[in-house]
Amino acid sequence: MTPNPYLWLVPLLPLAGAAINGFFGRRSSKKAITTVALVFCGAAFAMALFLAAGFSSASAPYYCDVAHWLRSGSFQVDFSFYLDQLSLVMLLVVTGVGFLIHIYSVGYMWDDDGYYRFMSYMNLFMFFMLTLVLAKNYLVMFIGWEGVGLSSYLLIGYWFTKDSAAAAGKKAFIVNRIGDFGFLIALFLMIKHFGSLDFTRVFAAVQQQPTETAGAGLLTAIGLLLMVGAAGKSAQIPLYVWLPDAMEGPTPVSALIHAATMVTAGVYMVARSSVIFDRAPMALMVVAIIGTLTALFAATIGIAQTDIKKVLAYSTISQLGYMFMACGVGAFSAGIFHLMTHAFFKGLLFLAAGSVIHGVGGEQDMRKMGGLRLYMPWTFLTMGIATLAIAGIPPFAGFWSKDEILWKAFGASWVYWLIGVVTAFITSFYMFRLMYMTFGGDYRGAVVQEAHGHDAHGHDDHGHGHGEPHESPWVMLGPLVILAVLSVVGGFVGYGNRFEHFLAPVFQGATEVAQETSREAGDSTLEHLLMGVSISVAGLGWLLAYLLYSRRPQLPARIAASLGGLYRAVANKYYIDELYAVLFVKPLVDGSTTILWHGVDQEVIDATVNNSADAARHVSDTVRHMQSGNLRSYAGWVAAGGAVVIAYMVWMGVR
Amino acid sequence: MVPLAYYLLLSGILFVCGVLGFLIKRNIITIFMSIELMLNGVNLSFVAFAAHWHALSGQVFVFFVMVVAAAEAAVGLAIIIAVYRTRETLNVDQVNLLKL
Amino acid sequence: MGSVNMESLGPIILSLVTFIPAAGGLLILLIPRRDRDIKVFALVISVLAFVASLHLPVHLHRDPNPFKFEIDKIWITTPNIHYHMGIDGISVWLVVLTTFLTPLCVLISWTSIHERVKEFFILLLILETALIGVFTSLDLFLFYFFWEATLIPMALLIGMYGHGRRVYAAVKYFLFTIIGSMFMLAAILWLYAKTGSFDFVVIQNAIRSGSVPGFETASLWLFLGFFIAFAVKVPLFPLHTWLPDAHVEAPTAGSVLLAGVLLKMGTYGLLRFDVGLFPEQAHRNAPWIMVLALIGIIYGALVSLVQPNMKKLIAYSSVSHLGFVVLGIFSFTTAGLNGAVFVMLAHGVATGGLFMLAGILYERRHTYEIADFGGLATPMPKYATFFLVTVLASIGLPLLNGFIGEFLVLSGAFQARPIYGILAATGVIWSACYLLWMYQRIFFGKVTHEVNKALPDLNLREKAALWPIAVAALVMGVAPLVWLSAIDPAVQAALAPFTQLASKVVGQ
Amino acid sequence: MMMTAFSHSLPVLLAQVQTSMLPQGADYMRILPELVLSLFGMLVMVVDPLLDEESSHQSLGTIALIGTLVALASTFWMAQYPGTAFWNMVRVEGFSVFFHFLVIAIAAVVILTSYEYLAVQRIRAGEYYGLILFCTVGMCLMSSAIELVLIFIALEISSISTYVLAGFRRRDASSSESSLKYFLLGSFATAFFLYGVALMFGATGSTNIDAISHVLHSGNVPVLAYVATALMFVGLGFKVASAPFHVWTPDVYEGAPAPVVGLMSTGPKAAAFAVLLRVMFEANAPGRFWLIWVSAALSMTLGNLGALVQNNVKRLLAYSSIAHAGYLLAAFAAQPALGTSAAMFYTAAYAAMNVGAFAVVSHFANAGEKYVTLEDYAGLGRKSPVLAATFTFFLMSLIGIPITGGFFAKFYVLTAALHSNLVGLAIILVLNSAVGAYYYLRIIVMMYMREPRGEVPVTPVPTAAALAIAVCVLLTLYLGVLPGRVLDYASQSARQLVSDTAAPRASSGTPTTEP
Amino acid sequence: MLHLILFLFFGAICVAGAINLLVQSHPINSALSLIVVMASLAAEYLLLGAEFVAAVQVIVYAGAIMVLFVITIMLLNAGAEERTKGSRVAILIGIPGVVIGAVLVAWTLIGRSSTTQSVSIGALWGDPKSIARLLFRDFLLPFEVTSVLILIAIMGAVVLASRPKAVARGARKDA
Repeated sequence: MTPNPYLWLVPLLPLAGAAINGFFGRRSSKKAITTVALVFCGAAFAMALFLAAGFSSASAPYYCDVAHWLRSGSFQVDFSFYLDQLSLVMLLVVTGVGFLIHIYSVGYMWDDDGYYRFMSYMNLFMFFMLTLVLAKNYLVMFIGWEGVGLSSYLLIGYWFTKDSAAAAGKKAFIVNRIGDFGFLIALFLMIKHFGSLDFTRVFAAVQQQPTETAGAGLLTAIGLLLMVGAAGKSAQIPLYVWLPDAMEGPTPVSALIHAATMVTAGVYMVARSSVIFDRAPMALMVVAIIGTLTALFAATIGIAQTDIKKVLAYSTISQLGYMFMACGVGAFSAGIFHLMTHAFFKGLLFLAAGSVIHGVGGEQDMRKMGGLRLYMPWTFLTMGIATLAIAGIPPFAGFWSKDEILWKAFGASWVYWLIGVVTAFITSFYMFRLMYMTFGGDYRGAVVQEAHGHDAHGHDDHGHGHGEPHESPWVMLGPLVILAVLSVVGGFVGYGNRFEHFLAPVFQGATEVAQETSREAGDSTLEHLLMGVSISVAGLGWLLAYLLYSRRPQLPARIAASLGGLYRAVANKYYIDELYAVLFVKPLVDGSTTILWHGVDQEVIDATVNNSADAARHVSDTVRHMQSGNLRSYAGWVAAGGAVVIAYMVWMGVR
Repeated sequence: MVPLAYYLLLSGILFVCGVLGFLIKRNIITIFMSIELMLNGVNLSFVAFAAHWHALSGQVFVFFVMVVAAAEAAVGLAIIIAVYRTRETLNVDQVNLLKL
Repeated sequence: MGSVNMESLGPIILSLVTFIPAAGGLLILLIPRRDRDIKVFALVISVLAFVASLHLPVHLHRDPNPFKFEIDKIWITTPNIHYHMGIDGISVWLVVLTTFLTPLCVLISWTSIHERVKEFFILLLILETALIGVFTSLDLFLFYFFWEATLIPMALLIGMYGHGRRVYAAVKYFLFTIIGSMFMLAAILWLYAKTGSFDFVVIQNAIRSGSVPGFETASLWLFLGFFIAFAVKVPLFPLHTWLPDAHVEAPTAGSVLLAGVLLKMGTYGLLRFDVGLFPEQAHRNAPWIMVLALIGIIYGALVSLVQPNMKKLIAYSSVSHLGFVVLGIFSFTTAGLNGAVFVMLAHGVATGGLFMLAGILYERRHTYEIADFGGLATPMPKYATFFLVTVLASIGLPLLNGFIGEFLVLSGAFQARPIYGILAATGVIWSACYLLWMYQRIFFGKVTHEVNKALPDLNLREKAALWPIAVAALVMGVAPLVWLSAIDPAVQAALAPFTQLASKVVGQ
Repeated sequence: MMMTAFSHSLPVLLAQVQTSMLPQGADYMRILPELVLSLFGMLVMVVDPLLDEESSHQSLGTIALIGTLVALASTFWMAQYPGTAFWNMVRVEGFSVFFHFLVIAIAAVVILTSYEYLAVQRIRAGEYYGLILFCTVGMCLMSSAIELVLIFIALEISSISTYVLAGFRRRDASSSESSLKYFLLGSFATAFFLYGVALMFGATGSTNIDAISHVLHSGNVPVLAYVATALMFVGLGFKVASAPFHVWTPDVYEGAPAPVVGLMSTGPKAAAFAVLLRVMFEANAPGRFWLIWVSAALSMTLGNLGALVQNNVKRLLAYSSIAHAGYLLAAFAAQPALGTSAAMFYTAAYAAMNVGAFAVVSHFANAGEKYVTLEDYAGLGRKSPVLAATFTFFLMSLIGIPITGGFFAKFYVLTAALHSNLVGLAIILVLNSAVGAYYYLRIIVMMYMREPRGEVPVTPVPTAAALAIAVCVLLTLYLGVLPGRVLDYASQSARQLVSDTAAPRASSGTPTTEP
Repeated sequence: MLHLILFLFFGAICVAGAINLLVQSHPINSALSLIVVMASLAAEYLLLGAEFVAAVQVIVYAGAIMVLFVITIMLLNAGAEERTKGSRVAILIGIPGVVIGAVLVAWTLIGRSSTTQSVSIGALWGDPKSIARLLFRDFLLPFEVTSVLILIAIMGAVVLASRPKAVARGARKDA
């Protein structure tokens, strides 16, 4: 443990940028806003590079205690930061990709009214994401965790006048909160049993515990609950529903938050808690199963989507599933590796998609695109690279990381591997489908458009009413190109298990497990064989996409028609949203209204109160009628009362 | 020799007659007379007990009660006259403006 | 402030803080009916009280006694009533919360109250004194006196300056609370009859040393007597139905003080008196009380979810939040109690802020119906921002004040009874649901009503009232230690009997 | 015992005549307030025909007021001469001084509130003030008399004058009806009381409280004494308006002139309570506990329930006075010393707030008592803030909100009850005060939360009435903030009273039988 | 024996008078019955030896009070009373109450040993001097206070019975 006094600066720089833009942005020029946003974000990136330069595995982890945060009895939480190999990787990815997307945003959002707001939110997001990544204890991590949720909420609902955007933002926040609920309970378990939330202390305590092989115990519970949190943040089954809707946000947001960084926080958190998961095999298995299922499930939905961003969104979910699968089989470093490469190529995909949307004037429906390779060659080129990367075509980045995962998965169980491979095939298919639909063939969109005629995405391209598609400015293409380069070369960091070795100190326990499994799994021949399989399924996917969407573009519709209900189910995302609405939302709202509010509150409690008041009034009325106004009646009461009194007293006297 | 209880009983009967009169009579003046009857009953008790205790004070009490009764009669009849002026009736059942 | 000065202030500062507002209120009586003068004067007085009250936390640590700034004078000899005041780490912040919110209430009422202005501010200031008095009294009688003294001004504020069914609401509020407090009075008098004292410390010692005759049999009833009074005030399910009505009809300042401080009287009372005097009963009855608190948390949230009226929604959310406080108190864990006290403060700031914001909107549109709004973020961006910050604080976002308390409470409850902690933690989800939904319906989307398009954004006065809320929410979230370091020792002291109880249970 | 004096031989008697045939100066000192009040009453009567009827209101009222003030002063003087006077007829002690002071003060305030009322209603001032002064004489005597016959006569003085006062609005049918009802039922009840006195005389051979107390203390209490107590309780219960003998109250209060109601709901009631205290505690009436317990519980419940739906403020306050009689009776069920002091304090506090409330009501009622319904009070807070505020204050006191005398009154009663382990009664009391809060609140709600009705005029409060209201506010406040002195005095005199019971004084000439 | 016969005789007249008071519907008849009761009571007083009381009874009661009653009846020209059914309470609750109370009181009066002792006829131990001594010494205060009572009665009677004249006096201030 080495103190490093600069760590806290990394998250704080973007916060300063956010604050300046938030408070003064409204009255500042766009140039000034841009400068502030980029300088502070860039400074964070520079800091990260500086930290990386000085990083040495020997003296890691670094830490930095800034201040006490809260204390209750012996329980204490500090604002403290922590840098080890894992957080370094995350730090670089977040600041790097984040900075690139910031630059891109300048071009993309320049004409938007709320430009300052957007930049401020982006910086705020950087702050929270970096806090999450650099946290030294779970509670500071939770700050980031919730904070990125907030930023995500703000950014998804950025175009708040659009009802769908506002609803999507809220949905994202609430679904994330469900995950946070699990996270919180996990924290409470740690507090209860370990008395601390500090990583080092918790992990030290956990390491005292035996591995819970026999059944579910404390660590399994913690692990599962953490996984609930991770599933919320990283859009895994069953909490993935918010991510596709989150595409309502501006595209840079989708790239940054909903592809490259925030959604991977769950993976990061699971990897960070590897010590816990190691001793809870059952929890680990659940992670793997959820990851695998999500990967396949989301991929199938991706096939039938026509919205370019929705395809990418389901793709993201699917890829996140891969990462969880990796973590689930104990290959944390493989998961993180994929996380990194995914950040490059998925960020690139989104940015390129944004460029496309920007270029065609806000249109997101791929059926109205086509032939864009001619109009926007740079976008086509970079997006092509990203597609190759995600499809797992060697030597692009995605191939290496995905292959690593599949290999490790095979070591755990062939089922994971098989599903992984199928998913890889589907991935390749829908990604190339996207490419062909967007860039192949002829342009199918309406060439002449009203300047402001596209209501649905009115803000996306404010002031960009064009006759025909056009290439984006260089401020946007620049980041695309850089990311494309990274998507090409990014995979080589993992060459020869270098990445794994680098992270090894973090996953000490875990790597042992993984190595064991790989040793069991056999020799490198098998590894190469499996590699060949995955390459070939990727190729097959490409081929199929080529056949269906380039050679015989009328075929998909016919297939869809012949599949009937199945296709409709897939196209409608298996009606999961509707199912949730029927199962949870509607009963909750209706139940609260009719049973709790009108029922219990008004009909039972208030009615009881009012009825007793009425009853009192009724009795009062009866009492009133003692006062008939008739003198003789009054005398009657007096006489009768006197008789009672006398009777009592006589009884008392005789007794 | 008459037992004291006889006198007391007589006084009790008078008192009860007074109470009953109050309850059943409708004419205000008669009701007032019933009260006088009750007081008379009490007076008899006083005198009887005075005889029993050989205490003359019991007789003095009767004197005071009579004075009070006289005062009450004066005021009471004045009130009855006042009521009759405003209501034109002596039926107690019809004097029931104030109720509930 | 020099230390010499401080020494001389010591014994009277509490009385000063308590009675400055009421004295100011009486002075207002003498001011001629010029509304502006009255408002300015009320503002000055309330700010003065706030400044004076800041002395308390600043110098709190100097006093080694469990109760600081103690003053104990004989008020009435028979019965043995003392003017006994003192604060500890718990009450000090509630006092400051009161003095903090009152100037904001004055600001927020500046233009919304335009008739019977004089009476309004007199009532407000008297109410402030009564509220502070509740938190500073250490004599049960004095406590009861201030407790009741809050009743009439608040009922009048609701009934005179409220809207719609204000009379019904005021009467309901009044009756609910007075019926509850009558039971407390009976319990207080029983204690007095048996111990010959109203002094909290004396009675506490007498109970602890077991020198109160007949206490064993009566303690449950005494506990319940206090409990009913406090539970009505909190309000705990199912005694909560007065709250939504009172809030909806109350004027903004009334709502702010009602939610911000008045409800805390209940939870403070539970902590100081119910738990402080009858630890064993509290311990024994904790399970069902915690269940009620849990019901309150979830039920309040769910009902809140479907409210069409902004204020009613916030009101039910108070039911939910106060459920956390009760849960924390009856978890009898350090974290739970710390959290409970912190939630009280945080809720005071956040919900007070929400009511202020609702009031600002009401002033412009004269409605609280959520359906009458929509898309307000376009005409009123600053307002929307303040609203969002307050909503987030209320939701319990880390780094804002709501989180700290909620986290500690939940952690405490979880330590005590995991299942309760888990159920209560669902409140985290619910609060996001109802508040964000409300926020969406009010601010997002297109402006649906023509009138709303021209709504003016916040003016300087309103901003002046809202900034302190926002800053407080942030500072409390980032640096909760300022508060917790005072609260923690007091909480530890309050918990002392329970550690003994626990060991007793273990010993058995 | 003095009755036994008659068995002495004549010479001895004659010797006694020589020495004590005439009352001494101190004897007169011990009835000084009564003398002063009677003299001023006669003065009013004498001056009345000399004055023009228009102008007589003010001057006669002032004479009466001076009379009460002088009487108040003479009460202090009287207090310097503790002891019995007129051959054991009256006794000056803390208890009687307390009630003297109380009833005379009530009379003074009521006189102040009557100034305006008489002028507006054209009521004959001479008889009015004279009757009030004489009524006060009766009330004073009730509190100091220790002889049942004198108590009876004093009771009749105060009763008959209030019967007449109730009928003073002679043009109004309801006033004379009120008078008639009060008179007939009052006489009816008095007859019961008198029968009780007779039976008590029969049972103990004496009508002197001390003597009775002594007999009853000696054990072996005859059944007759129980019946006597029952009958006396009927009579006194009627006077203090406790259930089930309360039925007359609302009708009479509604019809009687408002200031008179202020008087009769406090003064004669306080005096009757004093008598009840003497009979119950000092005379040590047997078997009183459950009697009082039930009556107290019944009174407060019926009173409060009856008041809930009333729309006439006077009638509402009548029911409220029944309820308060119930609260007060609860003190009687407690231990003697505690209960007596609590009851004494209660009468004082109740007097202060209720006279004040009726002062407001009688001012607001205006000519012909037109404005007495709840609706008429709508918006009073806007039209006349001060009047409304003071009325609110009195109502708060009646509810029992702290810093008012009403709070401490209820408080002491509750304390006394709990001290005596009367938990059940205490709970009934508590519940009742909660219910009671509702109807007082209705008035407050009307005044502050309803829009004013245009046609109800609010005349400016004349000085006298303002003074009266101010005095009541101050007294209520004083009793609410610094109740210590009054309570100390009350508990001191209560202890005296009760210890007398425990050990009959040596002056009665009989050896103590108590161990 | 003579004593008993006399007692029973006058007692019977007394009770008969009382019952007649209740039965008669015209107030004047009731008043006359009451006079009968009073007269026979005076006789009973004499039997008990209370001659002073007997005398006062005749003078004050029969002489003064009853005259007042009769005059009032005449003045108001009261007729026979109407048999209105005004009060169920008085009949259903009051009368049973009275009966029960009466029985209980009677039972206590008879059943006690202290009251069964006999009194002798006309014992005449109350000589005027003793009575005067009581009245003007021991009961001086009540005696004097009675004057206040009578004063009040006079005032009250004057106020209430006099015809209100203010109505004719023109408009009131507030009108």
